[in-house]
Amino acid sequence: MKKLINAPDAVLADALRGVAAAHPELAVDHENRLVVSTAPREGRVALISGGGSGHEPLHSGFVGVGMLDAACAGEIFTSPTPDQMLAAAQAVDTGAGVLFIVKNYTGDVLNFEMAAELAADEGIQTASVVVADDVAVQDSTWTAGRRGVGTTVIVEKIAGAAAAEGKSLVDVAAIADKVSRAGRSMGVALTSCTLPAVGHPSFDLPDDEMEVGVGIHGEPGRKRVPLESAHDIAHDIVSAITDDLDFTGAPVIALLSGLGGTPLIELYVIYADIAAALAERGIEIARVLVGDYITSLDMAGCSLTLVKADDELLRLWDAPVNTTALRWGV
Amino acid sequence: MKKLINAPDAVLADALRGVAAAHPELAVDHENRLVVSTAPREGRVALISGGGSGHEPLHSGFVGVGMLDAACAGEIFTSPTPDQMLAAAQAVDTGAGVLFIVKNYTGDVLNFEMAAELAADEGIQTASVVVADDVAVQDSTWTAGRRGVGTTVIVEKIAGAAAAEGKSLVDVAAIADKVSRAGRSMGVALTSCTLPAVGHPSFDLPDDEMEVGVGIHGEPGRKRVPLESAHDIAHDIVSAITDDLDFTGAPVIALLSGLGGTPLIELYVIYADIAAALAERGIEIARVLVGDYITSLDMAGCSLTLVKADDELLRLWDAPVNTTALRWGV
Amino acid sequence: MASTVTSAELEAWLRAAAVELAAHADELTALDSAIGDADHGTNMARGFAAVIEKLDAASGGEPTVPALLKSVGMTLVSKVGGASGSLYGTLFLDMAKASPAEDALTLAQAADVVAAGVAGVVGRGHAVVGDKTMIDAWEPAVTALQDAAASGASAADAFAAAAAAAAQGRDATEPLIARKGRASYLGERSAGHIDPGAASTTILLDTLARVTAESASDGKSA
Amino acid sequence: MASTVTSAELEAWLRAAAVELAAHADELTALDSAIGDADHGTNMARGFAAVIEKLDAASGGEPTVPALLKSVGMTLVSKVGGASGSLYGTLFLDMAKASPAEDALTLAQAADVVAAGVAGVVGRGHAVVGDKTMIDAWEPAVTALQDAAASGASAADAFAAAAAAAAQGRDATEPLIARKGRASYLGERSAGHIDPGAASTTILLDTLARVTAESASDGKSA
Ligand SMILES: Nc1ncnc2c1ncn2[C@@H]1O[C@H](COP(=O)(O)OP(=O)(O)O)[C@@H](O)[C@H]1O
Ligand SMILES: Nc1ncnc2c1ncn2[C@@H]1O[C@H](COP(=O)(O)OP(=O)(O)O)[C@@H](O)[C@H]1O
Ligand SMILES: [Mg+2]
Ligand SMILES: [Mg+2]
Ligand SMILES: [Mg+2]
Ligand SMILES: [Mg+2]
Repeated sequence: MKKLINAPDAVLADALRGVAAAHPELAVDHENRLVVSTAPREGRVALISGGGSGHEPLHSGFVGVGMLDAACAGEIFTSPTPDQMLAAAQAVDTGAGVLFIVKNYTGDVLNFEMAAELAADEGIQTASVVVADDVAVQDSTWTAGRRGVGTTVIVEKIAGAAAAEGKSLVDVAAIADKVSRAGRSMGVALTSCTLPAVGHPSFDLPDDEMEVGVGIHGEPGRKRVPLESAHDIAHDIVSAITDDLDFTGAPVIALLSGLGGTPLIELYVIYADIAAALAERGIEIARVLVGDYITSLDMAGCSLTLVKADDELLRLWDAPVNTTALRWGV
Repeated sequence: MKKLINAPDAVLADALRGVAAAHPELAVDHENRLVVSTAPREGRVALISGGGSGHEPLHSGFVGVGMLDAACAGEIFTSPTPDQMLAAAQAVDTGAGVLFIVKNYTGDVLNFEMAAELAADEGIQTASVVVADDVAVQDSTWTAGRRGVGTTVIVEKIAGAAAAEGKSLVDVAAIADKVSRAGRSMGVALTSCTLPAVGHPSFDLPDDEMEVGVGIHGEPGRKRVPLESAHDIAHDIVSAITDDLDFTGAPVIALLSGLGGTPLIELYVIYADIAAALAERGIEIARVLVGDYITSLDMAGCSLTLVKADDELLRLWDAPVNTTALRWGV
Repeated sequence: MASTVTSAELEAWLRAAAVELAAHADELTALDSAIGDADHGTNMARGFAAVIEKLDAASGGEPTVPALLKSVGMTLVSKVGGASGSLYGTLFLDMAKASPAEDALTLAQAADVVAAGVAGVVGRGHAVVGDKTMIDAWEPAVTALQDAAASGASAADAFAAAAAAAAQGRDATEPLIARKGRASYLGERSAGHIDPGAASTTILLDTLARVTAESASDGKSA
Repeated sequence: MASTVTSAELEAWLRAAAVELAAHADELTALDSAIGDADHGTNMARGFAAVIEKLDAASGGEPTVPALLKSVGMTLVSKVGGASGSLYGTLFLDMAKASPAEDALTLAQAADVVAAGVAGVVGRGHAVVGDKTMIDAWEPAVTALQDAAASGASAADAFAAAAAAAAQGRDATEPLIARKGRASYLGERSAGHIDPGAASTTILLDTLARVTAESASDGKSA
């Protein structure tokens, strides 16, 4: 294992020290492992997300003006805990209530549930939106359902803009939920990730194979197949996503994220093929991000997210945002 | 080799298609392999940079308002050619002249030199600044001198702001040169990069070793040593840089760049140690970027750049910029 | 033949469990690699190390059983994270709630307390037997424990029976297709692997059986 | 015994060189991996493939020697990139400038033309013999070529002497510490490796010697 770290169990604490050193405009609570925005909130709804670490810039990179008020950092690939989430809620609640943005993993869901109970005990009003957008997983009410991946970024941005406009908790939650339901994602891994505490790759992937539909924690996907060209991968993931939801007839927000170990030049190579595959299907990409937004430690590969938008969602998407990983209009 | 590509010799053309698809606000000249800003230039000095590909977002990610007017993309790790540079100059010159921002590699220097001759033939006034900031390389007038690395990003930003203010070619070149002389960099590789056309790593690095002072093309560095902790690496590279130039007594702009295969969480881990090492030496970090800015394909590792600034340079640094990889104030 | 469980025994159990979980951390993580995210061993080891720290830091006399269980539950909730943190945390917190404020429980009380804890886990995680989760180990363990208590067995024998039932439940998860937790994302590819949470459950109950057996033989020999 | 070089021979040389460079691309890139950036083989192969395309596309009769050399130089400048693109480009462009507008050169003229091209490379890259660059192969080759021309050798023999001198110069780069180009960044670690540009230079001259020898023997047998 080759990583820029000091010790496997120090990675999270050290990374938070680095975030604090690099971004004086963020308040880092090292005890509770929170990254909190210092921008004024003035009586509006506050947004909190969080999850296991190892997916940076998600979530701490999205804390700031027009997006999250706080991010709770769990251990690597491990949901944060209810007391962290409560501390975050206490730090950012203005009385207008708190929206929890939760990726659909049992750990995250259960811990945010417990946090909501604790917050209620403290008189803090909460609502939650659960993102479950990974089409690689069969959807079913009998299981844990789909994993939450890239749509989370778009929920955080748009809900952040809605909160900044002074909308109520119910309304912000409704918009978040609308985005969440309108999003679909699919990822492909060329290599496994390696957890610092484990020291070797989480799964073996032969030199000539790839994992289609991989999870951001290295969860196996739909199938393992021989390594394909960018063109064929693009068509595979676009098909998987568009087979699941019809993206024609509305402006679409697209997010192509690297998984941590794939350089930008490769993302652009495959984005060219993705754009062509979408155009072939008559899908209109209104906004697009290409880069590392939701990663899986050092995994090589990418994930594509599409969100079916409308004028209102595009307006909120375009609203000013100032975070370390997403910034415009300010 | 596991990459999201279609064919080794199609990488650059495909990536440019992806840039064009993702960023309609940029004009991509596929024939000449140029990425050109569509923002108005209104009689001001234009900035052109370029170099071998594989270092993304450098340079195409820095084309836009307040930074470069055009970037010339060479083949992977191969300088672009004079005719590309001439085409870029013809595309962006307003009559106020063109500044070439050149990284100090023989190929880049010679090709930009030929381009300047061609431009002169066409009546386009040019000036050049050569960035040679890599302290891993012994400086000497008897050799090709130092490699140009991270300071280039800072030169492009600050010179871009100076050009946006309407300064003359002589003045913009002087500011670029001042930044260039005030910058020092050093990188560390944990793994080699793999060129698509080669298909295997450029150098062998045993599982327990790292290359200190590596070049962004995989050029060997100062020494190969056993893998160190982030803390020790931070102290090594900070020492190498600050032994070369005294950074105390002035505000410093710092850039910590991943090399392409290292995830953000690791960059924050080592940035914590870098910040501490700089503080120990009484160096005041006024501005800092942490992320992938100048990469080396899929190499794991990082490079640190420090630029000794002053109020004027900080003011230009803070001026609005709107490119795909660097954006603020707009 | 002791058919009570004291808080001292429970504390001895927790200390022994922390050692066992640390020793088996790689094994649990390997199970979680196959059908999850490779952190269950690290999570459990970290959580129980924090429990021991808390026990070491506690001053004053032996706590009551519910005070001890609550402190463990709170620690697990705040230190483990992930699914297992909230579920094991809930287990201990709900055991605490069901426990009389005494220094010892009768075996019958202990059986009810464990049953209440497991009911809490089901209430939170909504898993049923066959979903390939820790519940596949806990449910048969509770039944075995209650049966043993009803038949007047010793605590050591009762926990041994519970541990054996848990081990069977754990092994029975192997062929199953997961319907809850992270493994459910795999669909059919989850079959052929033992559930990590069922494995850690079995470690906890094995250790409890061993500790109560040792304490019983200590009592005899004393 | 031909002591002229025709543009047809030069074209045959360029075509053969493209084949040789493609065949040796991996070898050149391996040399460049050791002390550079692992692209010299790819660069040269790409550049000469473009030269051939240009030759194939050219309509009309045989060009004059300078027209051919200029077209090659322009193609290399615009297709190779890197240090070698501008340097090999300059070589051919400056050879073109020094060449009389004829269909053939005498050997003495050819030697002067090559010397002018190499002077251009030196003017651009400022390398001297011993800097561990292509100049270490070109300079002795020019000397050998001029000596052979002065002594009245055949073109084939003269180019064979030049190629042999280049090969010697190439081999002599091995122990050197590079002072120019990318290899100079390595300082002492550049010693122990052959310079890739000196190797590609030798391939070019070897091929020229072979092609002129074949053309001479064709001429004899014809
Ligand atoms: N809904 C659930 N009900 C009961 N147990 C569950 C549930 N979901 C997951 N588990 C248990 O949690 C274990 C995984 O724990 P762990 O790996 O620590 O957390 P995570 O899955 O968040 O990484 C699984 O092996 C399973 O036994
Ligand atoms: N200043 C120079 N003068 C002469 N030849 C040089 C000079 N710098 C580099 N070279 C030659 O160029 C070769 C490298 O070419 P290539 O690998 O294609 O370009 P790059 O170094 O830009 O990657 C070296 O092996 C050397 O022979
Ligand atoms: Mg986990
Ligand atoms: Mg090169
Ligand atoms: Mg797990
Ligand atoms: Mg090279």
